[in-house]
Amino acid sequence: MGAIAHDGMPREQTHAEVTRDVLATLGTPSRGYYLALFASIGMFLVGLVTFLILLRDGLGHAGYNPPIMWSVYITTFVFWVGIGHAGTLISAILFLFRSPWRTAVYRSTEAMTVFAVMTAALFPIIHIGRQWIFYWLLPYPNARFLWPNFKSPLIWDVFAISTYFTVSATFLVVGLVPDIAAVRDKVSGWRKKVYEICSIGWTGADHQWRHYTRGYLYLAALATPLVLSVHSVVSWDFAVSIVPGWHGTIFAPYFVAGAIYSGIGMVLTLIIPLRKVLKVEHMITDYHFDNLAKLTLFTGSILFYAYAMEYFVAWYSSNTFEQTTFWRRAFGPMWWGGWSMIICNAFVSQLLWFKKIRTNLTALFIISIFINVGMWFERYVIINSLSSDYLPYAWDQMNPTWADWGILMGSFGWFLMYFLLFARTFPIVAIQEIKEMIPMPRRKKGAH
Amino acid sequence: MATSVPGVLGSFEEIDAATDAIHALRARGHGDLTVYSAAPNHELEEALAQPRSWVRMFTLIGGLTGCASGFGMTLWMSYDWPLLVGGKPIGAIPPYVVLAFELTILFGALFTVAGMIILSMMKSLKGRPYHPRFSDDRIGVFAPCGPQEADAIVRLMQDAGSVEVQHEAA
Amino acid sequence: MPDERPREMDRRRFLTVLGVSGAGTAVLSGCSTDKVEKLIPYLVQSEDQVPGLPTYYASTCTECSAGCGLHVKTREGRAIKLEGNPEHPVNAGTLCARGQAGLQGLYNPGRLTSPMQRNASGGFDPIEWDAAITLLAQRVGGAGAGVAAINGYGAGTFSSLLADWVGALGGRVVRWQPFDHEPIRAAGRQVFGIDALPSHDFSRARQIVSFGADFLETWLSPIENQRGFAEAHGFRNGQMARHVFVAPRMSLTGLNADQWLGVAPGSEALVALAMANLILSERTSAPADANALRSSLSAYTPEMAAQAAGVEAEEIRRLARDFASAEPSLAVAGGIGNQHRGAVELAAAVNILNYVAGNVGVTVRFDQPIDSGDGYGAMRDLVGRMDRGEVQVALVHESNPAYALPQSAEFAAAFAKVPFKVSTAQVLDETAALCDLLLPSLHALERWDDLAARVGVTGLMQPVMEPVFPVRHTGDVLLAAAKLVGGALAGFTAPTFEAHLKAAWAARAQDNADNADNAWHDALRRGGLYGAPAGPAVSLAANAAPAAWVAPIFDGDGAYVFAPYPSSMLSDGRGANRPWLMENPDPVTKITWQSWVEVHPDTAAELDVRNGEILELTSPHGTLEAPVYIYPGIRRDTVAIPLGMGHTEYGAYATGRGVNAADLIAATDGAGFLPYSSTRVSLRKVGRYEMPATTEGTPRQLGRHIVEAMPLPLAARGLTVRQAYEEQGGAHHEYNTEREVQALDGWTDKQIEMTQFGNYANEHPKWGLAVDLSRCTGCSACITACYAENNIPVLGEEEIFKGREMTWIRIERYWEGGTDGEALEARFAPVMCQHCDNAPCEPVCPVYAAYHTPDGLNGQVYNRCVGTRYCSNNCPYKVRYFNWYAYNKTAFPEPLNLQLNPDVTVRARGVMEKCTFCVQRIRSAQHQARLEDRPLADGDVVTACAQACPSGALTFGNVKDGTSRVAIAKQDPRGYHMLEDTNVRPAVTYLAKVLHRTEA
Amino acid sequence: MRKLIILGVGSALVAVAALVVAGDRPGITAQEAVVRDSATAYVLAATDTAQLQGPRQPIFFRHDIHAGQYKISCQYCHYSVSVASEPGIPSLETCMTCHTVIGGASADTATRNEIAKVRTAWNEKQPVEWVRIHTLGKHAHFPHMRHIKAMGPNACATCHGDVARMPQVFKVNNVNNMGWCISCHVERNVSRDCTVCHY
Repeated sequence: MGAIAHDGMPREQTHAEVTRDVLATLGTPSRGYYLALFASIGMFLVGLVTFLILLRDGLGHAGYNPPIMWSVYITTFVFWVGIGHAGTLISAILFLFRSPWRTAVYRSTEAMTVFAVMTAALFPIIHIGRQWIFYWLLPYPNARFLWPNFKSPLIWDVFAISTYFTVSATFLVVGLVPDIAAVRDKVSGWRKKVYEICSIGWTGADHQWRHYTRGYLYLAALATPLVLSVHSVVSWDFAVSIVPGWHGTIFAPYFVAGAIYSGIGMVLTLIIPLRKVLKVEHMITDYHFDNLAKLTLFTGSILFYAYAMEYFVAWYSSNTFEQTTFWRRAFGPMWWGGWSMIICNAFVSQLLWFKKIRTNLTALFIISIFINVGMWFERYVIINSLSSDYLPYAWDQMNPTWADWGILMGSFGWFLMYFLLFARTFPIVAIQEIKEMIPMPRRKKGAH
Repeated sequence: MATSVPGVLGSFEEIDAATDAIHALRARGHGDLTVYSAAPNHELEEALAQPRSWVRMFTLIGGLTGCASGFGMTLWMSYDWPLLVGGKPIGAIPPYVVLAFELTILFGALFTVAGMIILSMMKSLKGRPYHPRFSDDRIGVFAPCGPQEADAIVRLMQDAGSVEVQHEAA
Repeated sequence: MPDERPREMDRRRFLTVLGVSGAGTAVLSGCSTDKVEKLIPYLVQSEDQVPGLPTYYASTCTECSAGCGLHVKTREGRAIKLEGNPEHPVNAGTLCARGQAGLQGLYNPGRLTSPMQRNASGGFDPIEWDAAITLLAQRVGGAGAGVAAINGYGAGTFSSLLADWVGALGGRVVRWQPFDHEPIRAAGRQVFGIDALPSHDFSRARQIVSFGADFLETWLSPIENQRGFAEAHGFRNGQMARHVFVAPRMSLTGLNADQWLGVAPGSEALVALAMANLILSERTSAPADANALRSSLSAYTPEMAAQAAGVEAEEIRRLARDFASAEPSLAVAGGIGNQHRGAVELAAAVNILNYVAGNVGVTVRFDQPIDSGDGYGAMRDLVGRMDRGEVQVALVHESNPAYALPQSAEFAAAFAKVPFKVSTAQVLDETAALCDLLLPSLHALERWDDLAARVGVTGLMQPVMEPVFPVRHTGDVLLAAAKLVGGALAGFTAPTFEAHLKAAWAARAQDNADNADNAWHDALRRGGLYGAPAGPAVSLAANAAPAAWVAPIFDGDGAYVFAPYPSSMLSDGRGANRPWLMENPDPVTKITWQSWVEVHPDTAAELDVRNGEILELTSPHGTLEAPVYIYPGIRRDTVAIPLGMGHTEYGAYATGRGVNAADLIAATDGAGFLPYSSTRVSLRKVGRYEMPATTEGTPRQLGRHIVEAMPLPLAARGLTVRQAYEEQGGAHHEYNTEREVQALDGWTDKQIEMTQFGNYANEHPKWGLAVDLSRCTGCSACITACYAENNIPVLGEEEIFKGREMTWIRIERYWEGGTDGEALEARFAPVMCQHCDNAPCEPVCPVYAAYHTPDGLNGQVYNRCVGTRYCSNNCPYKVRYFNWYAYNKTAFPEPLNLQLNPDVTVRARGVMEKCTFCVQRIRSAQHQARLEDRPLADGDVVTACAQACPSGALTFGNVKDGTSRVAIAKQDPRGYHMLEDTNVRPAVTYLAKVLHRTEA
Repeated sequence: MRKLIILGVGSALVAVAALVVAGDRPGITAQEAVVRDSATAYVLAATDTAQLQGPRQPIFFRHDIHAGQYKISCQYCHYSVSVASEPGIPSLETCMTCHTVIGGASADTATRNEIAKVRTAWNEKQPVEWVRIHTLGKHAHFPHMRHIKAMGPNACATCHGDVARMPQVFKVNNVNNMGWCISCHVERNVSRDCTVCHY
């Protein structure tokens, strides 16, 4: 189906059709779906086993070569936190901006946010030396009369991430309730029971809508500064330190832009196949991808600028430590990482100036993969600044091992697993918001 | 459909039909209507002309609580066992702003949701009839009334253009 | 969490009150206290052991022939640390890495636990001691004159007992150590007619020229040399001695020289003679009898020497003049590193040089000759006799010829012809493995013994603890056997060696006309007898004139001269089973756990090899492979491999690691000594890479001013480092203006003021450390001290390869110059936690595991640490070390765990650790002061590293106390903070190295 | 709806509780336990130890008799407590200084048997393996002498309870609880700097 008017609404769709089409996505899945699901569960198990081995022997298995005390785990942590941001941007910020095209995609991106943050939240636990006492990072009353150190960026992280998870999860659930009710009224048997519970007695009565719409608005209003803060805090994990290559004042905006950029990359990677599998091509259309691509282009260009600035500042500071770090970033032993980050992020995104590419899904999909890879490398390269800081005598190179890749793989498995299960269980397209945009039929034609 | 609240439930396919019915009913002095719809709709809101939701108060209070507890917790805990790190003051405000901010958002959001739920629960729908199609493509208007005026309201609904009217006897 | 206290058997043996904390292996998390633990009291409380307090016993180090004095620190009946004996004239309270690692000989997991007899199948069966001794007695009794013994132990009561014992049977003992320095003795005979090893007083020398003598590593008496060298060469009152190193390869000693003359192998003697010639011809004040040498020396002109050595004649002239003008000066020669066939000539030439310069009797002294063995010649005779089947019973004591002699000496073959071979080795080494009967002896710390390292200095040893294993003192074995043999040995009536020793000392006391008992106890307390006998007047012998010089021959036709040199850690190989020494990086190459072949960059370019590429070295006598280490401190025509590796036996830590460089060399007898570096080798690259595990990242400072150095004249003018830098045309670069700096300081003070709460409000000391880089030689004794004091685990090659070393203090070694004609210089700096006031590691720790203590320490609370490792990321000095695995479970196999210091927590897996300024020492000093109701005095607290440092480069103390040595040291204009611009305000102050260049 | 709220709040509470418990060590045991024990019959056989608090020891050594009845000062046996970090467990020799003579002849057979055990151990040179009662996490260093110096020679009871009234010693205070140390240090306003105990 095509014929898209530019407020993005498939005209010929009636409320009934919307309900039907969306509910169709919850029908018996295809073989492709199961394949994907089992694949992701397999990947997750790989990660699980790796983690258990780490738990038994210690972190030594991973590719830590001091002075590199953080490597792939923190890289992946930041990567996943970043992924989350696009979701909140689309669901909350664009909601405040009343941009119509978000409605069709925001549910899936919001879900992606929640699962991405769930994935990220695992890493602080995985990567610490004594995983079994991770809870010492929380301020809870204990027999030692000890409290955590709130001056530590890592504690900021704990709060930022947990807040971000709670809020975006709430946001997702709240958005879901009316749709669940819609499903509830269509299905039968035990599934009805389940949805009945999940719909917490939603009927769509006028006063419910009254509080709902206001509440939803405020949630969006709160989520907007939150999403900006979270990746700023994550960036301060690095920027607060004195490590050359980390100690940058542009880190906060630079990271936020990067986060959204990578997030949209992931959105594209997920939605493009998903809309085929779930047969909602007529709801998520070129129009949406065009807009997503524009957003990508925008954030990608911000990154381009940030990269340029980093190098410029390093040169301009005439600070030998900074200069060495960035020289090595481009021409050192890890040059390939440095360049793949610049090419994948700064340059590839510039292709999106062309509408042809923006609306060509195959091209978009490939670009989105580039973005994912590039953004992962960006964090990897930034963390690799550790390899060459103040005392040359202590320098060493990072070289990841099976333990690193195992956990990385596991994190993807864990994420995809949840996403796939979600897509199958709950409406992946927001029924009520689409209906809100489709004018209901009138008796007196033309009147109103 | 056995129910304890007697009244008339009309279901509409067209939005203007529903609004006409609501106007008519309110003209007849039926304040306590329940209107079901699959999506929020401004015309319905206007027709019902109900006051602004109080959710915003919850949000405000939550935010303030969060901010206060954020600063309170960090400062108190720092001085409870003073430990010097990096030559910084024991209770350093700048880093604590981050935590205060995060807690502001957290509490704000949680209070908001709580607000939505509590406010929605304050008006009970117990015993009012409901039809699954209201979550699909129909608008439902339920006017509670005694048996004597039921017929009048049924007629009113039909005139307004209801596709289906049913009288819920006690 | 499991705690690895020693097994039941151990605790029974030590009957320690603290059986539980006995192993001192305090482990993280209180969980370990839930299970039932036993308290095992002493049967009889020994009066000098108080649980929880250390007891010190004086003893003597037997790790090399220098015989340094020890204070053995024991806790609950276990020796836990070796420290220098301050009263001892040789080491004066300091101790080198090898000496400290003696403890790991005591607790070595490879130690033999009972006598062993070879069985039919060629293996060993344990037997009872009585049976073993009976067996020995039978074979010895039968052998008579056919008995021979190899004794690697120094002069002393035991050695004479053994000599008498074997002698009484008609056999003879060869007292031999691989590094016996025979050439120096021979030269002494030749030039002065004195057959002895002179002692050297480096401290007085104003000009030191070393002709290849590695006097900071293994040459004669290393610690004594180093102490003297630091005195002379360390910058004080605007002065310092100059040190020139003349040899094909720069050893650690060479890296501490102000100038290196990379002369051609074998030509060193010419340089020495040319210098002597110049001095004699230009100088009047030479000793009268020296003029006799004029004629014979006149042939050796600087030009011909320069021509042969491949250096500038002018260099030699300047060298000679400096040498003459400096009074006194000191020239030393020898050293295994370039002990070629011309070694005696070289030593003789140096003797002459010293004589004409008037140093003999001043810096070169024969009044306290250093003990040395019978030499390689005697050893060769013995091998010959064995080969001819003249030996029926061979007794090997504390010697490992099967490893130390080159393959070409065919020791093993000859030894095999001896019908009955007995070894008293504590560990099954290469020689013991060839023997028929093993009678493992007690470790020096477990036995009564003495060691006369030099005339007038006799060290005493006493058992500082119950033997770790039920083995016996070889002295006791000999006496017991004597009783069984009777006959010729009937004279040996002493019941035990202890009795024998006491009798001998009583006799000695009589000579001193002194009360024997007092003398004995006094000696026991002071660790021996330290006399200063007057030496003979030294004058030239009749035939002192140098023989007409002939270039020494080098075997083989390879393109490169092969220079095997003694590893400063493993010495002659006896250190190879001490994990502390294997993991302590070589001071020059920073390589651990491996052998390597040193190749000049140009040579490497010719061969097209990179670091870690395997080279095959082939000499007429053998072939071996080792990874390349490209080293600008060696001549193009020379390659070098350290000795001491490549054991085939000798315990798990040593076996199968690296290669034995001795396998390449000729066993030919160079007039009574083994010419180590008299072989040529050809190189071939194998095309394999095996990067050795090194602790070094990038060896260049990249202009970061990490290890500062300033020329002597500027230092003498009292300039600060930055002033000196600008004086030499360095760019004047201010990161902060004066006002900014003031503002910064004011701000910091304000910040600190805002922390005056709780514990911080009260008055506290502030601990600090000063490191004098002009004294530090990079010898790495501090590293071993830190290992021993702080229970630092040894990780092994694989972990080190990943850069995961745990040494809390490391010696950073940076190269300066060495490229395009520039002279190569090394900069050493010990880097430990700097205990910064604005420590970057502290605020980033989420749980306050890293925080600042009221007394200015950068505290690290292991049991609070969750292991986020951010602190390490944020540490500009990278001095924080992480427990990637449960090293506490793997690094201290029985009985090594008995060495652990009970005052220091053993860190479990997943926590960060780092230098604590030996906080345990600070606390116990504070406890003691509190008990005695007195304030802490300067010197009450000394960190392990500062205590061990033979150069006295480290000074620790309370900075707030203006009179403390550290506070004064910090006033020195040379003082600077590493990475000062980061404004972390370290508590460690470095005093810049001072360069005594000629042009300056 | 309510279901959800209850679920959420409930699980949150459980989580917090779990953390707190995990963070804490078992609390301090009741003081009056001492009193009850001191009230028990004077004559006790080794067989009676089962009813007494605290682990059963290889020899039924009566602190209540030695320290209580005969008023032998703690430091007579725990000889190093005032000079070293370790209190010192008496060597058998210390026991035998008295028990070579005192055989408990006047006392009941139960007591005589116990003294006999001491003598046998001495004759066979077999040290007695006492069951340890107070143990500190090995990452914490407790200098006994500092505390004796500060609080006087008879301060033992502060942590160990009134041992002089215990026929069989038992743990009165969980000395392995950091809170126990800290509260006292705060009370007496002495340093609670971490590296005072942890290094």
